Amino acid sequence: MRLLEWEAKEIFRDYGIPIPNGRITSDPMEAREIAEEIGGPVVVKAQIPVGGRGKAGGVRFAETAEEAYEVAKTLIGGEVRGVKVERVLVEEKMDIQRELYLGVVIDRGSRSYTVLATSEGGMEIEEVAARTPEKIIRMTIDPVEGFRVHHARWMVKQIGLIGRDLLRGSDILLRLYRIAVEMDAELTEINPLALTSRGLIAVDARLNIDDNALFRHQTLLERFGESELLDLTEREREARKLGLTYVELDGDIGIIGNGAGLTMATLDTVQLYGGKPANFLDLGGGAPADRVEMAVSFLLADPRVRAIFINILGGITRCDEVARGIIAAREKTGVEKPMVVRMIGTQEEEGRRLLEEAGIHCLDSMEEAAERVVSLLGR
Amino acid sequence: MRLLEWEAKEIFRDYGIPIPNGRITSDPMEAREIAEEIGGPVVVKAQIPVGGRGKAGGVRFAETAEEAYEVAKTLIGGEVRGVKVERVLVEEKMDIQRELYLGVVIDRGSRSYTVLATSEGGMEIEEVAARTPEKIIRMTIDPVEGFRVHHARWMVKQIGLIGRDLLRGSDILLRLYRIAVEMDAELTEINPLALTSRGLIAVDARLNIDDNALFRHQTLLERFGESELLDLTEREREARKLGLTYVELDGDIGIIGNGAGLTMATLDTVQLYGGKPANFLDLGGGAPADRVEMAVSFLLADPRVRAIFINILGGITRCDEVARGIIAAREKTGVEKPMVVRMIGTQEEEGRRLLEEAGIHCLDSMEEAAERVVSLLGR
Amino acid sequence: MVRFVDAETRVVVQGITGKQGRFHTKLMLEYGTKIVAGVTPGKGGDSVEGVPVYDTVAEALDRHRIDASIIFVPAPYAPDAVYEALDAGLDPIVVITEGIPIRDTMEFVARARKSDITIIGPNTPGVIKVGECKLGIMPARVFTRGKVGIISRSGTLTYEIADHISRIGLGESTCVGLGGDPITGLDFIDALRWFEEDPQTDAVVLIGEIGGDAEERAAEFIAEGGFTKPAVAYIAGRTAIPGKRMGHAGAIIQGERGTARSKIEALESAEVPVAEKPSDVARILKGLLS
Amino acid sequence: MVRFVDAETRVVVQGITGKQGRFHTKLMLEYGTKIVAGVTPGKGGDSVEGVPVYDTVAEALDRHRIDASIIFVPAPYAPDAVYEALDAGLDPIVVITEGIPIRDTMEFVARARKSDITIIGPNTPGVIKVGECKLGIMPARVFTRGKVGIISRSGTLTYEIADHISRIGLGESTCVGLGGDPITGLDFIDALRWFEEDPQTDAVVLIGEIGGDAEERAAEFIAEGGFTKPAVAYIAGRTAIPGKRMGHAGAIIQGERGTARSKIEALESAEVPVAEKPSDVARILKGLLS
Repeated sequence: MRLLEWEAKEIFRDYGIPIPNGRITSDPMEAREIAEEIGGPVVVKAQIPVGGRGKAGGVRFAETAEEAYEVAKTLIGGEVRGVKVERVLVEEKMDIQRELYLGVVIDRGSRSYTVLATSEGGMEIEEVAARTPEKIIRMTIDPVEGFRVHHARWMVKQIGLIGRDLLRGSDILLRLYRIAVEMDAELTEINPLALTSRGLIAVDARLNIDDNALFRHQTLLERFGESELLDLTEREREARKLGLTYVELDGDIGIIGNGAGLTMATLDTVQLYGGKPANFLDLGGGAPADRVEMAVSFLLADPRVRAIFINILGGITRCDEVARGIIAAREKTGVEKPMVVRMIGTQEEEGRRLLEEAGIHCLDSMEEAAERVVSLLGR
Repeated sequence: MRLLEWEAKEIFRDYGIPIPNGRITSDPMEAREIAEEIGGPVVVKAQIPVGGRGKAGGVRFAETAEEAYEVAKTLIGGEVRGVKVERVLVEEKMDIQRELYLGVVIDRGSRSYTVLATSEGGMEIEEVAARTPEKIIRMTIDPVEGFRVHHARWMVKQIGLIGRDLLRGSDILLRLYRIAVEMDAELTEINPLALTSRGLIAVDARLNIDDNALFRHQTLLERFGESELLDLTEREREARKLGLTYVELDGDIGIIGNGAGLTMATLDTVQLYGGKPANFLDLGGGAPADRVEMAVSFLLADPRVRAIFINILGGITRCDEVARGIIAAREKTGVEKPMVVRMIGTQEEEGRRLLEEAGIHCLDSMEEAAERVVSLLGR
Repeated sequence: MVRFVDAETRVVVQGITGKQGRFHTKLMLEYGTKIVAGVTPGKGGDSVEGVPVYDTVAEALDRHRIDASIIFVPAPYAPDAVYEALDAGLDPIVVITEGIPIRDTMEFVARARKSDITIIGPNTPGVIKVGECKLGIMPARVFTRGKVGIISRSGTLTYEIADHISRIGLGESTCVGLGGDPITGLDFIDALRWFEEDPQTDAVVLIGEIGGDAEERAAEFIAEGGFTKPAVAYIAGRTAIPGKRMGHAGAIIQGERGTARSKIEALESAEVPVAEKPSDVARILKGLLS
Repeated sequence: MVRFVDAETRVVVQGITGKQGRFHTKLMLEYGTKIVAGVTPGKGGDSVEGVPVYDTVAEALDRHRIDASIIFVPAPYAPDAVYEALDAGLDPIVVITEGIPIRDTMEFVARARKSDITIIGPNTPGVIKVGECKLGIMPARVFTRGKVGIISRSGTLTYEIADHISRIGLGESTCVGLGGDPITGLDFIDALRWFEEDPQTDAVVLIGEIGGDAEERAAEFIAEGGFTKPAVAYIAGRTAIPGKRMGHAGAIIQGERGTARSKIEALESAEVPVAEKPSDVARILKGLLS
């Protein structure tokens, strides 16, 4: 779950990390009011779940409340980087003396949290890593030992904070780590952390939560659940409601597989033969007939999909259940689209028999099937 | 900070440990109302900070609401084990099938929490330890590794819980451990944990909080701060307000020392020579004159105190400051009581000079001084 | 050092009374796996497929000699089960469960490493020593005894490729699923080290997918001479788009990291041939081994 | 193994810029203790009594060889300071701070034990090797160089008894305060083991007080032959009443546990004479050593 800037900032504030004064709104009039309350230059920031907002014009400054209104009016309802802007965050403009970066990420290699800090704030950390890797201070955290205040102090000292700022900076970094752990974050970032006349302030915030951990963050879902859907397409939102593991792609061949790896390999193979997959749809393990039916019906209803390729390797998944699901989908939707089924494994014979009876031919080899579905569309 | 039963139970309930239905009251009429709400036999329990309540008549059963009123009326305002009863807890009477014990204590030897469980609930754990030590299941917890649910399951299995009760019991034990850790408890106890038709219920609860940790449990002090004073004498409460480390004893020689060990040794030595200390009063390290003055004045004002013995070994504590404090106390209170001062160490000469000028003779040896103060009272 | 399984491995099934636990206990027993005990708290005294069920691993250990554990416990409780197995010193511990929070996995994996215990998974199909011991949920049918080891981040894709390897007459020695999560106990390098020493393995197949840099690190390990037997790779997700999770929690391209291209390039520069299609893997292997 | 101090021990003072830190840094320097650095976060670059101050122990270690630490940091932050010293491998770590929550102490003591680092305290006057190194807040004046070791749960009572031992002409070798808290890093047994091996110590004084069973355990250790040199004890709190905390957090009789009587009986049955009055200790020692 990727939180929006304002959502992440609310959590940062709950954890005592200083953030700029400001508020979220979907109404340009309210944007003016917020700017008036702030009473000085403000920044109006589009709340969208994609990076690179600034360069794409999603972050604008306004000297007056009237200007804030105008900017908000332009942004709200418009598009930034292809995403519709529903809300903007109106915040006081900070007098930034220096821009730093603090982050906590999950490092797959060391299987642990890694805390990052650099004096080069304001740009993407990947960019810093590419340009001036020596300026990134990095600490791998033993999950059993944890991250302690003296580690934080050592790190922020390295990025140039001294005196009171050293104490404040290490305090912020420690809180950031606590957020990462307690909120099950995959990514927790302050970029930039601005050194201002008012001290250190988190000017931008990122917080991505591990979806597998959402069961212990129910209040998070209640507070911010809706924005989680912002970076999904219409069709992906629908699929999510149905509980399908679905990713929309831009081709015309509907793909269903069982298992993430096999389904990805199916997409790859179709493409290798010159086809264009319309989607990724993984049935998972042991899907019963009704789930298969739901998945097939979902693709049958997609007007972009001109043919369907179903690739099943039956282990826990039973081929007869898959066959029943396919047949039911065709019958109930009444939609006829060319369909290629490759199906081997558990209950293979029964499954094949059912499909043959319904006039659907079954193949053994996934490569052969991929070739077939591509040729059906005349490529 | 030793919480009362009802206070401990509130915390237990916050942590999801099942407790009987009931409420606290200082009004017999309300006790009747609570009993009516409960609508069945109740138990009325005096809320006092001392053990052995039951045998002393502080826990009474009532079949009807009227009876509950009568019992509450007897208890409230009365005394149990020498302590005035201000409030009672009125609770539903449970149908107890078995009484178990669960506890988390601090074990000084292993320097860690020790979790205890026994099937012999309802009596003091020390009694069980004396009678049937083999029935106590004990687990020392590595503070770094923690206490996990499978440890809890193993323990409650040993005390005879199976099936659903095993799951519930281990869940309760795990929560009890969490209370111990998160609340900085010195002692956390459910005794008895009753097996009833409604499952496992914490019928009595004990929770003592480490005073040194109270700085991180401010809400606890706000919720329950007043009852903390219940087991102090009037004089001890007054001393606490003044910030003095004072324990009231039943003799007539007022004692002031610096350092806990030296002050205790002073009491012991006075007693060895046949004297009876009226108190323990430790100035701590480096007490300035005004603190000494406050301590001396406090004893001068105590009518039980017939003589004062001040025993100072100056390290961080300066003898001249002590002397100034003593003199100021005598002058300002205008109270004259026989006073023996033993004082050596930092700034000893100046301190002695000041005292001699004020007509107070100073001794070198604490034993000699102890003998002197006892003989002053004609023993 | 990594530990896998063989005909002597004695196993406890944690979460044996659940639907999955029951089903796979039956299949594993049919395969010949020595399942000597099951654990489900609160169900002590029951039995599943003739296997006695205990409330705790400690009690099971009082009655049986046990080496390894396989865990079918739902995600919120699975970490507790892992700690119980760790405390009992069981090795390896196979965590089938999908959906465990990453933080929990990081923590129990760290503890396991301190105790030098192998955790396979989470979100893994398990490990099989073909013809001797199946500690997992993979369909037995696709495997035949042979000389090829498989290390994979994907379940069904493993079966797909193993099926080809079996059909072509090579067969498999040991096959292990690393698991589809971003953090797993075992990684390619750990497994490669084991296969390097395994006398029954002549060549290894690495089945990777998008997300993370486990394949790149494996390639580096091979390039540095850490693994010297013939190796062939397949990487799924060439067509995946950045930022989208492709089924597995771990299968996501973040920014420019974790792409199939990066993995393929790394492997090829380590002189590991990368198959274009799953069926090519067996063919390439055949060429390498003949 | 326990580690104490001597003329070679190089020390960092954590919390050096506070009132107590400054004051005792001066006194320790006067005694001859080799204080090479101080640490106060946010005050890097300052100096105290000519000792350079750093923001972190790590920075101090970059510039100086440091063996041991003494901590004057207020209770809420003291555990952090201990972890910093532990991470730096400093040994011993003397924790002067009073009022640290027991849970924090249990945790850092457990970590120290895993790293085999000696923690003296908390709530201790520290440790002194007479004439060589004073790592603590004890008044130097009462100590003269000699052959008696002191292990004590009480500060001022130690000075009282040391003063007698000095006056009577025996003098002290090393004196260590265990600390007045219920849980301390060092206990009597740890210290007895060290004194048993210390060639400069001919006899040991144990100064105990009510609360806990550290004295009983020490008595058992002595009875079992763990300590073979002459020993004399003094126990404060014969007149204390149950349930009341006598000054120290650790000085409390709980139920029937932790009484002076129990400790005295245990020591006497281990053939350790227990003095009735502080001044008797030196006299009994004199008898034992002549």
